Amino acid sequence: MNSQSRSIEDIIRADVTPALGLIGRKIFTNPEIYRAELDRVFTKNWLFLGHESQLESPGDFFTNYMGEDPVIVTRGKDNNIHGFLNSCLHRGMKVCRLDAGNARAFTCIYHGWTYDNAGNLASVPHEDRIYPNKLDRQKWSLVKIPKLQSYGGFIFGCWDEHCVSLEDYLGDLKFYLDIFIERALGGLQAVSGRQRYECDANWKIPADNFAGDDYHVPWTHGSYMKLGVVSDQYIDLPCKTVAFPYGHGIGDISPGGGVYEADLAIAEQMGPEVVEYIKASQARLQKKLSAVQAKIYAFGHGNIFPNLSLNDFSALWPVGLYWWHPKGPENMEVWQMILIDKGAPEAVNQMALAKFTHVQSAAGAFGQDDSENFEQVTQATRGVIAQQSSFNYQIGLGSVIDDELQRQLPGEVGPRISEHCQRNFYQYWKDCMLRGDQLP
Amino acid sequence: MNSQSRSIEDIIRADVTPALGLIGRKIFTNPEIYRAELDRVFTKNWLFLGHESQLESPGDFFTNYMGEDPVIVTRGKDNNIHGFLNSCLHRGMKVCRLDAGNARAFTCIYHGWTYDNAGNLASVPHEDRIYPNKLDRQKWSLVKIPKLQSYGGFIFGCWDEHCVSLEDYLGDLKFYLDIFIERALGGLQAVSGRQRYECDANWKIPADNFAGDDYHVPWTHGSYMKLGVVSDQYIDLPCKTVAFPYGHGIGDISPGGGVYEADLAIAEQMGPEVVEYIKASQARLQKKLSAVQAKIYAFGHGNIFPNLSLNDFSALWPVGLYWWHPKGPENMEVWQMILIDKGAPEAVNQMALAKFTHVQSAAGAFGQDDSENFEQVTQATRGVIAQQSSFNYQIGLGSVIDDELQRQLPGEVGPRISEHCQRNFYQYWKDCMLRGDQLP
Amino acid sequence: MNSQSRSIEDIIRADVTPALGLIGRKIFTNPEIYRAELDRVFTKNWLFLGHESQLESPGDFFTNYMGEDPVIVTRGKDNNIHGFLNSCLHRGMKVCRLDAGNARAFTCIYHGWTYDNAGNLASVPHEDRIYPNKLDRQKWSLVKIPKLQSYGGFIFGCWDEHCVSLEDYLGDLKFYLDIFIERALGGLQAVSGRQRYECDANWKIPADNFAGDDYHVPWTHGSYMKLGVVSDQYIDLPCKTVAFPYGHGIGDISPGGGVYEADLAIAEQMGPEVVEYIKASQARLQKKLSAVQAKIYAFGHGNIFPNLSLNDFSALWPVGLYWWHPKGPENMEVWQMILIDKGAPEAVNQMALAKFTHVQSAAGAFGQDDSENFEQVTQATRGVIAQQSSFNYQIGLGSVIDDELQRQLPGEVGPRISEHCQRNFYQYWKDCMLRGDQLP
Amino acid sequence: MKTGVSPELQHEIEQFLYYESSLLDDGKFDEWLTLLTADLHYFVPVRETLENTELGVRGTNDVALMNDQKESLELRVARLKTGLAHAETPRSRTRHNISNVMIEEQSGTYAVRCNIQVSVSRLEKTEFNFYGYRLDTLRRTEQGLKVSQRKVVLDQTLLPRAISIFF
Amino acid sequence: MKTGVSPELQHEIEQFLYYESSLLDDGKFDEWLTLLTADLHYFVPVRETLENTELGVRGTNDVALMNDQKESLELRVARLKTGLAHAETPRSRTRHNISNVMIEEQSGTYAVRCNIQVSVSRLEKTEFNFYGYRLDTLRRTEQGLKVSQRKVVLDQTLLPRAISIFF
Amino acid sequence: MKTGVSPELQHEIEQFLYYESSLLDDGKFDEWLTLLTADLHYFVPVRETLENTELGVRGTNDVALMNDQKESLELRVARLKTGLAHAETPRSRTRHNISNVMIEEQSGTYAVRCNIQVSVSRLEKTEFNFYGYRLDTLRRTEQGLKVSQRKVVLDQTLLPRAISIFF
Ligand code: FES
Ligand code: FES
Ligand code: FES
Ligand SMILES: [Fe+3]
Ligand SMILES: [Fe+3]
Ligand SMILES: [Fe+3]
Repeated sequence: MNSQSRSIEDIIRADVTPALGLIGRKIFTNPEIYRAELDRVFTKNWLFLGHESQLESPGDFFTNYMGEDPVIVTRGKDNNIHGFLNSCLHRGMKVCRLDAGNARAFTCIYHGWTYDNAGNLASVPHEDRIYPNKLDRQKWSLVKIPKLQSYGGFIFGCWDEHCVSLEDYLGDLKFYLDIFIERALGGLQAVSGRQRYECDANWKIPADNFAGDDYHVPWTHGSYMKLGVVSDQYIDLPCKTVAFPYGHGIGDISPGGGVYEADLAIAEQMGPEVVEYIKASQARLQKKLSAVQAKIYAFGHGNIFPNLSLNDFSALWPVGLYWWHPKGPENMEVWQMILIDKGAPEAVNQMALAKFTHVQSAAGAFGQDDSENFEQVTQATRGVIAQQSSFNYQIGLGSVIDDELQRQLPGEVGPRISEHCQRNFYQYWKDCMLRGDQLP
Repeated sequence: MNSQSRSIEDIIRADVTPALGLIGRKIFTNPEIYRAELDRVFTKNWLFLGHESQLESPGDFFTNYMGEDPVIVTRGKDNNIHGFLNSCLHRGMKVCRLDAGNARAFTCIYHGWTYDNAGNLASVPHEDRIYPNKLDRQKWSLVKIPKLQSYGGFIFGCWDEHCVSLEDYLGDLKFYLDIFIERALGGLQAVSGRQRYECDANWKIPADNFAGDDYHVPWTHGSYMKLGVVSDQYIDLPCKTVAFPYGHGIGDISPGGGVYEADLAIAEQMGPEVVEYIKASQARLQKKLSAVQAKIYAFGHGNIFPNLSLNDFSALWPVGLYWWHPKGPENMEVWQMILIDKGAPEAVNQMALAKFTHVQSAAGAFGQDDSENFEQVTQATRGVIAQQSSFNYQIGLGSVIDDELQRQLPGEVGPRISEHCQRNFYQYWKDCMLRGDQLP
Repeated sequence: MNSQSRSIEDIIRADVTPALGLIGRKIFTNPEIYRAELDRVFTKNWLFLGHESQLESPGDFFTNYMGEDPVIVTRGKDNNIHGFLNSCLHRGMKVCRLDAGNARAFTCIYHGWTYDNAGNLASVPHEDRIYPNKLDRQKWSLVKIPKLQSYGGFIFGCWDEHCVSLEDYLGDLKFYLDIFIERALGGLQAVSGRQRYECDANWKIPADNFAGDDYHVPWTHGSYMKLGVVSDQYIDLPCKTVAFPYGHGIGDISPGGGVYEADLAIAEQMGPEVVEYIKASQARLQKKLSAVQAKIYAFGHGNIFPNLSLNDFSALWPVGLYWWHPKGPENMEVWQMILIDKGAPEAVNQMALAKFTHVQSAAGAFGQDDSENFEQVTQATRGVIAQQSSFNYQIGLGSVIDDELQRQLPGEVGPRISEHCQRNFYQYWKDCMLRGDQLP
Repeated sequence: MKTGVSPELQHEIEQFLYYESSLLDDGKFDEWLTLLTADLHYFVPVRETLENTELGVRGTNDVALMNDQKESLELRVARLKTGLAHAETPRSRTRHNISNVMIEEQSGTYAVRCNIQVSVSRLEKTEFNFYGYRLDTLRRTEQGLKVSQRKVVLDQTLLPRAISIFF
Repeated sequence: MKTGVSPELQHEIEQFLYYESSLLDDGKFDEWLTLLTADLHYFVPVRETLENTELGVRGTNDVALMNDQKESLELRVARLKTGLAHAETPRSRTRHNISNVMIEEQSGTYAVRCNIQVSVSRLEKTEFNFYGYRLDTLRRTEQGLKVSQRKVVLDQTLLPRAISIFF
Repeated sequence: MKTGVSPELQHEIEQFLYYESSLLDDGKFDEWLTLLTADLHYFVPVRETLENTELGVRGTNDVALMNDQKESLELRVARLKTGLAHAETPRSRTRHNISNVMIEEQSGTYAVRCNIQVSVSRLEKTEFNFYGYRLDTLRRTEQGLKVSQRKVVLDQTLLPRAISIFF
């Protein structure tokens, strides 16, 4: 008898069986699996860093995390976007301790090494007299994020130089992302400030929830349904969930329309300027994208693997972005930001901000109640007996999707209530964990 | 040279040698041993859950822990007692977040799966349209505690379907348990409310203390001896400690009598009703049990393996019950409840409640000072050098017990001051840890 | 693919390459390496415990830590100094819960075992009647620190009976230690009280800093340079750093003099008594030690491997002593005490106390800013990507030291700005970690 | 240093603040709402570590934690009363500790600054604290004092939990 | 909102509460006992998460943390003074922070509600807090104000440690 | 029990203490210095667990955390303003909660005892608290009340972090 008989690979192989709709619980609490995830998932896939509108002028920067690695993202004096590890190459000090700002250079407070805002080591105090063997400054510049690409203003980075391109990584998901990217008449603009709060949950629980869990809304968010803030027809709306390669998934997609019409109804109560705006948004979608996309009109919600969740309920809401930053197997930090349409009337953007604080924010109804789930799921999953049973993701296994609809919509379409996006999420997660360095 | 050369089994085999009275210290702090304990000890032995009097009416329930697994215990609408894991079989959410209450069903707040109060999956929202392959509701009912039995109103559960019966597990200990179970004229009644507090100690330290450590009382509880609350003859009283198969142990047993006489003396000061009560209790013991048991009259204190400790000092005290809930190798939660005799005069029960808060409670003198020991023992046991020496449990090794007494008293009888109950505790613990799945 | 493919020895062998000036980052956060350090570093080397002047009278004692093991150091009734593990040999309780005091004996509060102030088990309650097989009291005395020696009043202990003598361990470092030990006209006296604060950093970060990092002063402590508290010529002063066997290192050494002259200038402003004192100190050094030592006059700062740092800036400052007590891979407690010259004028000692609180103390400028570095270095070093790069300790690699100077000064002399002391620290650390039980 | 107000007014306003917070701690949210004016603005900004601003307090046009009018606070209370606001069902146990109350009278209204420490414990175990200060504007109405503006500046950039309570 | 008492009385009672708690923090337990009436009832209920009762405060006939009369508090103090009450030898360092004091006069006695935060640090390291509120009844006697009833409602269902202090 | 001072004086002094601590929390250190007399003594002793002294508070001739005169506090403030005091650049977010204020008038000066809880949050995450009490001497000057002596007794023997703030 051996006390540690199974490798984490054996556990994952045996317990994570998306095809059966069964996901073993150990992957949510095992510390060794967590440490492996930080490597095999978080350094091998594209991670969202922020939005280009956060970096308007040369020198603008913000800090963030990739897995548990702190990074800085800047607009350099060359006007290009740069990203690098926030750790001095000399002896490891964080070179920037701010959340955001503007800087020509980052001077390490430990010994004064100075890096320009593209991460290059610019000066080393007393360099000439202390390195008889010479210091190769290029070699000791801040560790660059080797792959850094944007899609529609969304900046992503990947530590794996051999990864697929961001465009390929997003793949068919772009069809849906384009909806809110292109709908914005004046382009999307990050609202200043990011929210952060602790949540004692494994990061995959919220990621899988956003990836396609429309099923939870009437129960978890029952309070707002009872009050009429969420339609009591919600679950019966003809919406779809869609899964994509590389683990992405989305929900709340309305190929049959309806979101635009709802916006218009509200707009009419808000006055002609808003009506105009909504109509112009629709017109723009029709012009820039396809009729199908224009009809869908809003993205709904989704998760870009691994840990960026998004929602875009309509043109009267902000685009909500959520990082589930891993901080241990049973802990995460939720970081949130929002985007609004620079071209929207002031009244629309004020409404969007207000809706955000009531629904999506750390103090919003959805934020609160989802957190309660994420934490208590993690709590009830830690025990020896709990870990002998599997989570059940069998909803929609065996369901058949209308061919016509599948033809129209890129990605693997599923019913309103389905767990196929979650199965897709865990299948790709499993691939990452077992293929290791051949990925993605 | 290998940094992790010894398996936990090797450590346990070499370091845990109850026959020599030596118990190595690693078993109190090693995280891997702790994780193995949760499996090999806590899922293979009978664990105390609560008292039947907490569940008077159909629908009554309370929650508790078995190891680190949260459970619910209910009186179902069938009037039977049920126990199950407090984790939704869908995606793991805690289905009940209360300490106690009355419920016809438990509805999971994540997606609304509803379980009846026997743990059966009763309804799944939209079940028909979301499981083309059908959901076997029976299979996805809450995980039942497969063995659930009561002895004298004390509800125990065991996760191992092949375990011995509760009666066999308790064995000769029942002879002593019967004393307070049968002495209660009106039957035992749980007093509402459970106390809980954190204690940074390994759970085995208090368990072994209660199993038979009469030796610590004059020192640890010296303040009450100095004040005359505890007799200064305590350690010289002709009491015994008794050990049992499956790791149980008890102390403070007075086969020569004396506890009854002391109760009577107090009762005389309290008035005729109390004298009557004490005499009736004695008479009842004589009628229902044996003369030996009647003479013993009160249980003293003890530990039912693994982590239920009890005390019953006399008919004027409540029965005190303590769970040492493991929360990591160096942390536990102490949960406490008490039972009183439904048939006792009000004055007796008021006295029992008062005694509890002064002695046994989280704010009681014994509770405070024992906690200080449990924590500081754990603190001083963590270091590399500390772990090179063993705890010494040699008291009474080689002592001889009067044959006559041993004939009268079930179990393995030892002197007042002895560590044989602790040796017995660790021997069975070792058996559990090394035999693994063949147990108990 | 295996999730734990490299042993910690492989990691250390490959990643810790002081000869190249490269130290991999895993050794600062890996929990397994940390646990091995507690054994291979902290139980195999001499650790500083305190100063003899803390133990003036028989019975005086203080408590401290050696690695994570709590210890007591006493002056016994035999007037000798004793040291032992602060854990009862019976069942592990801490026998002393005070920071310092005077005691004839230590009585364990759990069961009353009593040890005299030399650590010998003096009495066991009821010993005769409870150990039929007899208890060998000698064997169950508190675990003695087997090697306990003093140098110049500094008490060190080592758990390894086969270690080199303290004199040999300190070796050439004594040449420099003697400077402040002998300079004190009335001998060194510990000031009552120790400061303690938490710092979320690996213990090696501050140890390597004190071992010879003069380079950080102008940047980290730039505020005091800007205000003129630290000379703006600091980095250009003709000072040296010196490394020693067994990992020790020091900095700020002025073989060309200057510190004495600076003291004298300040003394002249303080009055004749202080001038007298400074001159007498210098005279004493010339008489008791060598001309070179008298010229150096003050120790500067340094680290005695593993975790005792010291500073002695001049005769107008206190001798500052810092323990970096390990409390996990990413956590430590900083403990500080100071020594003053019993023979100094009151004005000098008041000045020394004041300087301490402004510079070195937990509330001192250096204490604050160094802590910020130590914590943020640790923070930025935890991630997967961070751990793929190494800390750079290449300063002074290839530098040549004046032969004449090297002849005058014991130890391996390096330039003012150099990382050779740190390389020396990690080389010896590596030796300890890889040689294991053959050490030192 | 500003002179502040009379001891009598200080006493009255402190009592008002204590009463108000006791309603929150006792879960009497409907009664609490009656202490807020119809034109209330209730604002909880995001706090960050920023350069050029030592305090790092974001504004009303930035991402906010809460930015409510009376109606929207009523909606939040209505939500709690549905029995389906799971983050607060069962209710968290809160304690609003108010200290360092400083008052300035401004043409019939009172500008009140106080420190707050709100400790929250929830379910079996979770226990956490929000630290910060509040800037309130109180107005005397026919029904007595009411809050017409509240700005809650939390000190933490990383909140210990999602916010399911009022400050 | 209840009107409360005069600023003078508020001041007097607050000072009494501060003085009383300073005796506890300073370890002057005998002097503390003199501030309690002979018929004192001192009650610290258990708190749980229960349905049908949002506050989950148990009663005097339920399991209680403390449920003392004057005599039994005297016994607790006597115990501390034996030098053998190991959980408090050496003494814990406590700090009783009293806030949000609200007073109602009731036919010669004062019903006082206040928030408490009692921080405790002990030996080398342990540091924890008790949060909650107190309901006191004060009575004016010939020796001045005294406490005749105290109910301490802690917010935590899981206490951070065994209770070896007074509230 | 000592009688304390009048409600008016209590009010004045409390307001002074609140104002003073708001300057610290707002980072207005120069203004804060104007509230200290030229002959100020500012002392933060070390606290330990010692026998024969239940409180374990060390004296001014022992190792002290801070032991400052006005000039040396000015140096500390000057340091903060260099922009190079890295432990406070960016600034920590502090909150000084003052409670249990007790005052005694002594021949023209005021001896003030209060409890303090100073919560500090810093950068992304670190959050910690200092607990203890303060003994201040206040003196009335031409520019109003000023602090002439302050002793800060922290309860913790192990501080949660190096001290980069004022109490
Ligand atoms: S660590 Fe950045 S300059 Fe040395
Ligand atoms: S987790 Fe319980 S219904 Fe989904
Ligand atoms: S543990 Fe020290 S006497 Fe028993
Ligand atoms: Fe949700
Ligand atoms: Fe005990
Ligand atoms: Fe430094």
